[in-house]
Amino acid sequence: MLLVLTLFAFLLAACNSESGEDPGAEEDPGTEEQEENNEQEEEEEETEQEGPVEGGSIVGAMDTAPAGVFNPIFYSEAYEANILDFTHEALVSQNNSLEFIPSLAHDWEINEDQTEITLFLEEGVKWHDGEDFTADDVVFTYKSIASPGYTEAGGIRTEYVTPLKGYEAFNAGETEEFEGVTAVDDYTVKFTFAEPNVNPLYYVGFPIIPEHVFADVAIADMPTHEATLNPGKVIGTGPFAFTDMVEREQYVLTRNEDYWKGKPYLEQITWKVVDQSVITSLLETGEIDFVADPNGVPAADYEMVAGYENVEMIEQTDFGYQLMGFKLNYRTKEDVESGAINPDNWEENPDVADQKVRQAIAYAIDRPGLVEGLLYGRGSVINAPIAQQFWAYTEDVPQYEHSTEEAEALLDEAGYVDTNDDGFRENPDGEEWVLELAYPTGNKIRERSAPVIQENLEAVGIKVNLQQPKEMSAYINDIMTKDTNNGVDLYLLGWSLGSGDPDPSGLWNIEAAYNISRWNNPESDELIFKALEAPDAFDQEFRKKTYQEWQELFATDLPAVLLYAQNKIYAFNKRLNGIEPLPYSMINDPHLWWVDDAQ
Amino acid sequence: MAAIEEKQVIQTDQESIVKIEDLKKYFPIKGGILKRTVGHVKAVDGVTFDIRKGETLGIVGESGSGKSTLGRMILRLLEPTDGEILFQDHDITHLRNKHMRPFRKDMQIIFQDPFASLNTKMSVEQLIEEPLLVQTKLSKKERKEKVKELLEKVGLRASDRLKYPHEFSGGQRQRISIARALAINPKLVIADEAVSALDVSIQAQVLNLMSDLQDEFGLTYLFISHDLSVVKHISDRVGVMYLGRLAEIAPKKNIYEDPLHPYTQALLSSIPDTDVDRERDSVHLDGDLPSPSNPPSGCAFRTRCPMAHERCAEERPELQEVKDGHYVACHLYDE
Amino acid sequence: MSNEPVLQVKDLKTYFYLDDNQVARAVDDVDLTVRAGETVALVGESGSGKSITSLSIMQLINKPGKIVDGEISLLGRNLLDLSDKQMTKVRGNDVAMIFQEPMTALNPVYTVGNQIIEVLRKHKKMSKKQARLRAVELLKLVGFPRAEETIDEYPHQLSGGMRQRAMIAIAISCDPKLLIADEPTTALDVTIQAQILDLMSKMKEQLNMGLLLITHDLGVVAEYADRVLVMYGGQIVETSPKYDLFKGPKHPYTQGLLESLPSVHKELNRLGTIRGTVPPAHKFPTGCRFSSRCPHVMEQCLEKNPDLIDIEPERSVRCYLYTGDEGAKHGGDRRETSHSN
Amino acid sequence: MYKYIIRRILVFIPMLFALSIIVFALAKAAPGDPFTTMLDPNVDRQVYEDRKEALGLNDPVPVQYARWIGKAVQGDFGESIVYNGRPVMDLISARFWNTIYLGLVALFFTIIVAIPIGIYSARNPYSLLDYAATGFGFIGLAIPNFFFGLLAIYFLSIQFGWFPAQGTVSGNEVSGLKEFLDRLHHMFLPGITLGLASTATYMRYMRSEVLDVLGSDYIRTAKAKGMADRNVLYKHTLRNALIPIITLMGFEFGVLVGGAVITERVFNYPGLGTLFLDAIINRDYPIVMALTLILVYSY
Repeated sequence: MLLVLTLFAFLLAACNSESGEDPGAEEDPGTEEQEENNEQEEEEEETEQEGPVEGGSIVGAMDTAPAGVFNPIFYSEAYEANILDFTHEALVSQNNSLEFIPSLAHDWEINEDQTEITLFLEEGVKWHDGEDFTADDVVFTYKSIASPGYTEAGGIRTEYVTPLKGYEAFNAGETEEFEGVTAVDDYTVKFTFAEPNVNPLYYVGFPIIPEHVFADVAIADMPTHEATLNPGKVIGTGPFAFTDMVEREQYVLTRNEDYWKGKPYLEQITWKVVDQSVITSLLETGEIDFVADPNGVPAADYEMVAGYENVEMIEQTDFGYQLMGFKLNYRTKEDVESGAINPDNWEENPDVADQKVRQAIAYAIDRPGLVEGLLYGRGSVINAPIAQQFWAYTEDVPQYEHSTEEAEALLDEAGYVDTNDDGFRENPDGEEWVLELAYPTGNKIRERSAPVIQENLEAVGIKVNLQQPKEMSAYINDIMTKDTNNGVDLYLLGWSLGSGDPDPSGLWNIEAAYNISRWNNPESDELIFKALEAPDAFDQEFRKKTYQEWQELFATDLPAVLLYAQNKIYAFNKRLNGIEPLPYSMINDPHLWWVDDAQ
Repeated sequence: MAAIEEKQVIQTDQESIVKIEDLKKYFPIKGGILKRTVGHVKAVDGVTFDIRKGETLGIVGESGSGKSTLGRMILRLLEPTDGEILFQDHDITHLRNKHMRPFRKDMQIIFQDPFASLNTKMSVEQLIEEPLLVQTKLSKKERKEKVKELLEKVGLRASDRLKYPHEFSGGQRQRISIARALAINPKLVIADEAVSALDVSIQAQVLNLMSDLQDEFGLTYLFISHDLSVVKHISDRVGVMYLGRLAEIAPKKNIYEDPLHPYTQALLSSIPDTDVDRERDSVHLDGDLPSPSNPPSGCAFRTRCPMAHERCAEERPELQEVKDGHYVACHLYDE
Repeated sequence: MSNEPVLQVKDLKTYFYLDDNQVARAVDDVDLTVRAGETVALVGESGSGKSITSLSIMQLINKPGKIVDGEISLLGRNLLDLSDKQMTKVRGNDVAMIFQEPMTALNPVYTVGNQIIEVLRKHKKMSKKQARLRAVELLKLVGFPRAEETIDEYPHQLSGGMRQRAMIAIAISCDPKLLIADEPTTALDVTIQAQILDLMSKMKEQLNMGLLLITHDLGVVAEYADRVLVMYGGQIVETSPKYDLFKGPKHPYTQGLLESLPSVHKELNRLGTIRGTVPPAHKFPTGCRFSSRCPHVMEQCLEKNPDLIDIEPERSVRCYLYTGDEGAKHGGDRRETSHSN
Repeated sequence: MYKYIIRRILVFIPMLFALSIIVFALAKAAPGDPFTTMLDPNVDRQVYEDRKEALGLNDPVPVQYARWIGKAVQGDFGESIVYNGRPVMDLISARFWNTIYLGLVALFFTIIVAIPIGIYSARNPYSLLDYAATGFGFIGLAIPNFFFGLLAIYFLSIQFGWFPAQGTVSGNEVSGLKEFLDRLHHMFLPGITLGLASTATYMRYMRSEVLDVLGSDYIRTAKAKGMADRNVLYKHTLRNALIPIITLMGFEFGVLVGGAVITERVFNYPGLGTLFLDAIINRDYPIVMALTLILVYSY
């Protein structure tokens, strides 16, 4: 298998060099300058064109077909989001600084104790089928998510409604009215929270679905309803409507002539599903105009794609990171069976229990090396588990710059020394000390990082056993669901983070299911909850300070070593203009996209 | 001539080594949707005879007469459908493998195709040693000695033992088969068309070898062949089979000089002979062998028999002793 | 009955060029003559070259075999001068052949009739209807009682003997002048063998064909042949009218062969044998090819292969035992004499 | 023939039944469930637990099997978990014909390439072209499907632009004959990719079958009858040589459909293969079960 992969890589390399050389080969040695002139002329021509032109169509590529649920309240994956981002809108959206900005709501008011937010909706907004968009649609959307049977039908977005007032009663079916969301009038809607909320705008930012389409559809039938599945039937307010598809192959979006922000320039945007290995070639031939989320252009292909004359690239930091976690504690078998997450019952894992050991490991791993070697430099080393784009992120934490000396010193200090001269350190009791590193298959870069980490750690005398990589499902089962004392000390995993709020509680509070390290540090919980507590937390500066404290605690106690944050690499054909990517998506105001060669 | 008669006299005094009683083997024919048995090929259909110690009993018959099936049943390579097999007065008809083992040692078989019946991956030494390993407690050295001795006995060189079957000619391979069969001093050797695939000059060598070995080791042969000349040459008594039944069994002399069954007569007249002075029988049998799955009623031979009469269709003739030691199954000799 | 030669083979050499540059001289200097209405038996053990001889006459030798020299005259025409296309007009028409294995010699996917009709249409240019009628006639002639039905049956529906009858029907369908039968009954039971040989004899008489009967069975030879050619090691070692051969075989090989044969009508205590085995065709001894097995081997036998010399009218033998005065005498007045039977 | 078919079916039912138990047990034995890999820190883990409970995934395996088989015998293979409750049969039937068509194209390609070359090789053994065909055969068997697929895409699609690289159809705009030709055009590359290995195999089969038949007694008979070479080849040889080949091809179709997984992936061809692969990765048991049974049946 390795051989085959190598061959494969070789082929790609061969193809690259060939396609790279082709134009060069035709070139006369003396014409380079001339070409530059030509380019300049072209650029001049471009600048001569006065602003955007209407018309034309473009093709985008994604490497996996969407599952096909084109309904914001039921979709679950990034591929479906690629369609929905064009077709549906929320009351608010975010700008480049991740601040909330008006969208379907042009203004809002928040009360003093942040329990109520009243939003004033745009008037004259029409659904794709011509009906008016009103506050009732907003209420309907949130009621649907809160309604009994929503999760049973496969919905997972309850986080948007659980903090709202009256959710429990409504969800239990005790009342027809949902206190949490009410229409004040046709164009005013009020959200009421059960408790003061530090970030209410986040909760009102859910895409809205049309009441008139789904009013008579039982929530259980919604996921398989034609208005969820079929082109022409999926109705939103967005600049483009989903009009046609060849399932699993192509998905056609046609412009919404009556779009409330103005008629989009492009007539049509077609998403094609194209195998990852072919995408870059098709970019070069111009068959594909852009590649965006979720995978973009692989880092390994960056240089090659950058060499395409017709392609422009955007590189920006991803909302996420890869980590190597320490299994600090294990659950008991009983707890695993009952599904309980009870820190009082946890068993400590002595192999990584010593903070100094964890710090030594952080020093030992050559993270810049990983970024260079595996990401071709298309990424960065981060030290705290909050996305760098957030106001809450800080660099002011222990950095653990790669240093075998520091690592060795810390290990010596902790009593982990090589007592039997086998080249590996024994634990303070003089027993053999082997760290078991588990990792999943799937993400090739992550797979390749495992042996590098092993090498880094063995360089400072830590014996690491690389476990056989498992397929994701089995792996997650091992480290998260059945995380008893099953011989895993270190694990590799990556997280993508939302752009709405920096709150890390879902991943790192003690009782969070996703706290896979089973990090049991009460100080951490204290800080995490302090940052969410009203009314102090209404002040972003207060939250920022608290999160910075927490990040420092995290980086010191180290439940996980953050390995790297990979860059997102988008690419698009130069004929496409008006691309203004957001930190979390390339799809921003697509009604303003236009092409040079429109008729 | 005289010598042969002498031998016959000796035999009549001798006890049987094998007795088979009304032995039957039916092979089911599967058919229809559920692969149910829709009929039977009566390969062997009630055969009774004995083989006497030290004699060679020849069994002749055309293809489909059941002669090979018979041989294999005696060795219990095939499970009899009905009847009884006594080997040295022990009923071995239904013995399970474990209990069969001591008897296996006493019976060996030589097949027609010496190439197909020898494992090509084994050297001659391994081939001959194998039965010694299974059936005797000889030491390794003793076994090697025995192999050399056997090879020389069957007319091969002791140095041949390290070669593989494909390095030998057909006749030599048949010699290897014989050596292998003799390795554990069997009492009974069943030769199933053992010389049929060989050229005449080689066939003669092997036949002579078999006679010599019989004298030397006091072997009993059941010699199954379609070739009447060969059977005549080597046998003391001869049984003639037709469609799974024994038509006639008698001392060789009787069979060849005074055949009683019309089938035996026809068979003998069909054989081309090298005696160019002898007068030709111009009477040859008509027609084909009927299918063993649907044999004619009564006497199986009646459809081709020039002497057939009404009774032959109605009643199956039983084997009866017509002269001393001469048995025939034909209504012509009733009463 | 005409006595003119139908087939005359002279100095036929068919060699096989093996992978390792060895040459197997499978047929080497074979002369033979078959006259109309005559049955000539070609006898020999496996590896003697008798089948290669017959296939050479048909020019059905496949690579790596090749006819390297000689002359094959059929009705005065040298077949070796014919083109491939001309040869297809001879095969099945002027000369027909029957093979050993009736089980496999017929194409399993076509009916018996189809396989006869095919020949008639090719050589006799008959219409389908004519050919079918003729095929039924032929099947009746070779002894199919239900010929009208048999014609539409497939080979697997017939017994071995019946298939060989069908093969005979195919062979005689175009009234060939020469019929070559290569071990036609070896695979058959004795009672069936007699039927088939009788049938072939009858057909030979009726059609006044020459019959070249290739067999290893001396009994068959004794009963059905007129003249006998004994082959050993790719060469003819003895030729003789049948009676003389069985009464007084000359060549030590023929003698050995006859002695090693068990007989139904004779009582032998012990069979005569020929020591050793037939050497493979690329390893024939220098000198006489039988020298490695011959009980009378002499010094000169090892040096040079003896020629086939006439010792009596109609009899010749390839052996130094007969090159003395007697041999010289007879050898001197050798000529092609007509044979009457 | 119909007897044979009925018998096959009768034998098949208990086999299928036994197989369904094995497949079900295996599917359940694999660690994880459809929700294991759904890791969204914004979604309470309890939501997934509730869904599992609702879908009955926490019931004892025999209970789950009984429920599944009870519906399956009525032709209801349940609903996909990952595709949010869409009926499995809908998902399968949408892709079923794509895979069948692809298999047919591959088979057609196999036939038109393998048989003539096989015949040529057999008639001219050890000729230059025979050696070339042997070489091609080895390469065809040795090259992994996805690798050949990528080569084909790179050269025939991207470099020369002769064939589309991905998908089954250009779009929904065309119809009728145009659509048919468009689909054929799209199926060309995946078809030859899928057919490559079997083409190589069948070339060798065909060669040895023809050689066998050419060496058989009845061919000698035909030649002895004076049949011309062409007649011997076309009438007497091919019919016999093709019988085993055609029998094998019947099975090959099942193999092709089964082998379509990788090819479909590379060409992003929406057939059963891609569906199967995705379903396995996502632990979408209802799809895995239904597809396994269908694939087994097609063998």
